[in-house]
Amino acid sequence: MVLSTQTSATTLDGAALRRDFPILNQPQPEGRPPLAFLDSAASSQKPEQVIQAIDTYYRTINANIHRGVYELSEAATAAYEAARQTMATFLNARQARECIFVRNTTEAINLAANAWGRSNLTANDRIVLTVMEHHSNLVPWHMLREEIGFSIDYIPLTDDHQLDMTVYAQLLEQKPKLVGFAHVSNAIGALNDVAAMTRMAHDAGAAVLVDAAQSVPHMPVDVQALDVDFLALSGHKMVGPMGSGVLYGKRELLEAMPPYMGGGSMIRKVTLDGTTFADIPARFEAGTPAVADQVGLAAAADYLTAVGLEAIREHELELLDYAMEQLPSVPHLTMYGPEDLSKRSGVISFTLGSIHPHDVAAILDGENIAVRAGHHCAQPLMAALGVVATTRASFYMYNTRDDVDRLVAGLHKANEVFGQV
Amino acid sequence: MVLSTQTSATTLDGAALRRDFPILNQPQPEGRPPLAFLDSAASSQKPEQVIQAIDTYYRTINANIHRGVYELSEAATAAYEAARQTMATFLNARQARECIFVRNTTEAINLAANAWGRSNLTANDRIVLTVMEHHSNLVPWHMLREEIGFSIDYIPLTDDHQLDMTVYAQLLEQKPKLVGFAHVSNAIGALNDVAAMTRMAHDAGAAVLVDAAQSVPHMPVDVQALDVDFLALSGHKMVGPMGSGVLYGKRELLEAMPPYMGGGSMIRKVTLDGTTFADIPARFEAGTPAVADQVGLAAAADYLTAVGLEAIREHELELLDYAMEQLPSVPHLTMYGPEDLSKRSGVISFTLGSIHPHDVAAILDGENIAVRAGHHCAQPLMAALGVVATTRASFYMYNTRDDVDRLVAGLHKANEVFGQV
Amino acid sequence: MAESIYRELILEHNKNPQNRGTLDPADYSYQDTNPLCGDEVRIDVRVADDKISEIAFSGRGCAISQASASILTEMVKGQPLDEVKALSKEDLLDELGIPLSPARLKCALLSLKVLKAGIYGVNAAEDVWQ
Amino acid sequence: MAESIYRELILEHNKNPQNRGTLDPADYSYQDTNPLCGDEVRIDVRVADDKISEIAFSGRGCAISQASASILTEMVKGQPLDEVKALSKEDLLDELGIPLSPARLKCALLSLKVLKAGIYGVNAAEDVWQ
Ligand SMILES: Cc1ncc(COP(=O)(O)O)c(C=O)c1O
Ligand SMILES: Cc1ncc(COP(=O)(O)O)c(C=O)c1O
Repeated sequence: MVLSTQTSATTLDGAALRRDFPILNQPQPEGRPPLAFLDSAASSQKPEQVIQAIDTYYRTINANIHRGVYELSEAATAAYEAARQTMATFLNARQARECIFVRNTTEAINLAANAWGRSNLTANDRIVLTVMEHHSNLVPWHMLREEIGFSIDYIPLTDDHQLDMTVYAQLLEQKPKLVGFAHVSNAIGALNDVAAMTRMAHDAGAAVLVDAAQSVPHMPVDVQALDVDFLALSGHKMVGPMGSGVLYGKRELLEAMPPYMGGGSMIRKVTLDGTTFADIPARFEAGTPAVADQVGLAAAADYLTAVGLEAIREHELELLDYAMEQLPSVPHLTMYGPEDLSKRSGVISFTLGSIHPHDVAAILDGENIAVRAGHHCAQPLMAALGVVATTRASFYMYNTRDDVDRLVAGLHKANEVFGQV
Repeated sequence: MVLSTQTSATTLDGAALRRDFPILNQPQPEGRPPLAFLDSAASSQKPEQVIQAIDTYYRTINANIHRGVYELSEAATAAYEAARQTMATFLNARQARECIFVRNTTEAINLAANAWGRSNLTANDRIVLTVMEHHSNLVPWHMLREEIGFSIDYIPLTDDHQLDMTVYAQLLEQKPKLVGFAHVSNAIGALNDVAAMTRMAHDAGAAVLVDAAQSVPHMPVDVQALDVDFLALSGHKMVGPMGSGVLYGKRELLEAMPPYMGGGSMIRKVTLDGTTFADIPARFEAGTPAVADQVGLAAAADYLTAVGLEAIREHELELLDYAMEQLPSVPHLTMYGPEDLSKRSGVISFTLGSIHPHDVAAILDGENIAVRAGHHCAQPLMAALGVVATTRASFYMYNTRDDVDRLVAGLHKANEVFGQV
Repeated sequence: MAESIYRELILEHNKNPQNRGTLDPADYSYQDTNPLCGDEVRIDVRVADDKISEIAFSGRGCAISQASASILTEMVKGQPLDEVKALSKEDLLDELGIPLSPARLKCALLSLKVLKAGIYGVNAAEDVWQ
Repeated sequence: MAESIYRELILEHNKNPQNRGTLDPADYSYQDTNPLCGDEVRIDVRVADDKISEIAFSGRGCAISQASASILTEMVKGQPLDEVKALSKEDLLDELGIPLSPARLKCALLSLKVLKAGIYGVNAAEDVWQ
């Protein structure tokens, strides 16, 4: 097991950061240990700074944005557009208007699939996805295919649970219009080489959509360096509010796309006979947006920047490395995902002999260790791995070696309860 | 000017309620009067109770919902589903699953238009809308018409700025598949008789979609009594969070509808070949929802119930009556909307001689009076009224006669600044 | 808390399930999934003299869902169909005898939902799960 | 604050706009709208000897947008096209001489955006409004 990143100089103190997150410091009932939260891949916890940003917004600047002439409305509009600029800077987008505010990754991909897909795909076209996608990067395309009739090819896994680049190269020979894939798999933590895959796609004339739900919270992501055409993220996984998120898109592509939802703010002119549409980003933000949530998202991005995304990545790799040392002591444990830790994020998916993953998670909950069990919204990946479900532990900046130790002890206990020796 | 509702027994003290709303009690710069917030039709302010509900959610129960086996996730799921039950009770829906959580009214209508419309409308069909709709109940239908090709008829206005029921009856003879209209017009405050219009529509075999963005915050709304098929609302206009809202639909209709967005939670099974979908309400809630916002929405509904929607309605009518007494003293003022106050909500739209509505609003802002100016996302209505824009003052429970007095004084001042005598 | 749901009875039925298998032909067969966690249960029933003469379950899922299916089939084998209709979720939960959170309740009740849906139709089974 | 934007100059130009009307034919004509508030401005230009020989504006909107259009047409009438290209938003705002919030800035700058878009194309006008 080789750790490619240098970890000795980790600058991040998980136990200290933990104090920023009120929910992790809640008093527990008598006799219950503190919460070991190992489910950040599902949704992260929120620091004081983000909770305060929402609170302050409602207490001091709330109003509907745009078109308001009075002070509060101007302040709310300014806060919303400043949040957009913060996200553009965070992702290194060329312009703020390349960041469309959405509820979550799922909405981002639905928007891209519908607005870009409907105007670019016909029945004779192909697109490429992968078997490790989250349902949110599968179902929108399945639904669109029902309507339009294009074909979908899937990049399969290698034996090491990475994407098979040989097959990818072959699929590109069929000239797909789009390649869509996760930067990091939520279910097994595989980390894909976005820059290389994007270069290959562009050489073949395909546009690239990256599901960055699991990468943006955990490592530096630069949309210009990666040169992706679309990138989707969820605020709630990056210490931001639920209900916040971004679809990044290259300006030329966004400008050529028809709208997705219709309503206020996204129009230029409405008559009874029809509608003409506003410029980006407004064209894709119909109705009153979740201003407080997007302002909270900007606070989350600022928080991550202050902690340092390089440091977060190192910290998680260090925990991953430690876990990989400790976990093999647990009998009957099978782990999924690439062996090479430099090809992984801080996500560990496993099964424990014949104990069902839910039962493992329930026993861990008895020890106040929060993990997730199930198909992780990646049923095709589960099928490819030959399992119905796994138990998954995922790390974030606020986790510590102690959390890993407790996970290991909890798994021993599960074996014990189920009489699995 | 006749006030049909008895107002002597108003049980609501606007000045007292105002204390629940932190933003209305912010200290102002030296010499600036307190905020007279007369723009609740755009977005309402939030009481302490709602701000606290969001805060408490993030500090004590935040986690991703569904499929989580551990305590926090169960608590978050329970809070989310309890919020759904609260909204169902608030609207008197038969079942919680008839309430789909959405970001706002705009998303609710887009969902209904796409999911119901795509599976129920063909090129030969007709639907009926009205000239007083907000763009969010026009543009989604315009966009769908582009694709499918059905026809749209519009109910026009009478001279008293109400919907023309004679024309409506004629349009129903053409057997439209759907009738969609606002319960209350955001731009002129006209209050439509939903029960009667729905009965007529049903007799003609049409389904009914009501845009209740401007009614639910201000008066009791009972979906069973009104017998509407779909009803859309926004949390942010009913003292709830931005990013929250509900599409109510009758169960049989929702169950027959295909999904709108694809992703996690809304599936039954996903394979590489395709997707089968979950039951309602999950089918329409793809991805991680805005749990904190919907929990905040339930807190808002509880707040409104505690204050009393009858009392809120009476209070607003009382203010409207008072304003109608005072405003005629302002030279050059032209008001829009029904004369009969029982056919109105607490919204007053007006023009002031040749002063542009934005300039009126800017001068009022100088007096710290917040009103809105523009087309109010109702350009076809503005065209029908023969104006480009109006200035609009709108009331909520926290407004007082003092706000009305300041509005009147501000309008006199506007005349003065522009030398309009 | 979570631990106490793994009492002997559950672990025993999970390890040595009763009536595991399928019946072909069967008078009633029904299968359903808990969409939240993927548990699957199928139940096949043969009827004689208005009684459940034979019953078998198959499927996969957590210990709670599978043990519950095993226990349920034991409860109803040989019983008149009428009594099966009257069987409430409390009856099954009493038999299981463990404290369950809302999410795990759905695991525990999946087998009852499947049995009722198979014999009386989906609508009859609805109250089991709402 | 809001009040002070209605200084004499603005009110005067709003009441008695300079160069109001249209030119037909014109060498350059362009119209645009402020989608946020609906202000409309159209500007027609005739050129002789690389100078703006005649200019007219039309449209409707708030006092700021209309007075700004009136003031701008006065500023550029008779000027070489080159200098118009170099005209910055600060130049126009200095002339208006009023404090403006971001929303009202767009009202004030609409005329400059329209003038530049008309003469040099939409891209050249973009920086005026971003
Ligand atoms: C009558 C009406 N319908 C729809 C909307 C749109 O609401 P939202 O912007 O919250 O989607 C509004 C609010 O602006 C409204 O007043
Ligand atoms: C890789 C990946 N894509 C997409 C999603 C969907 O995110 P959301 O539910 O926030 O839309 C998730 C999170 O569950 C994810 O991990």
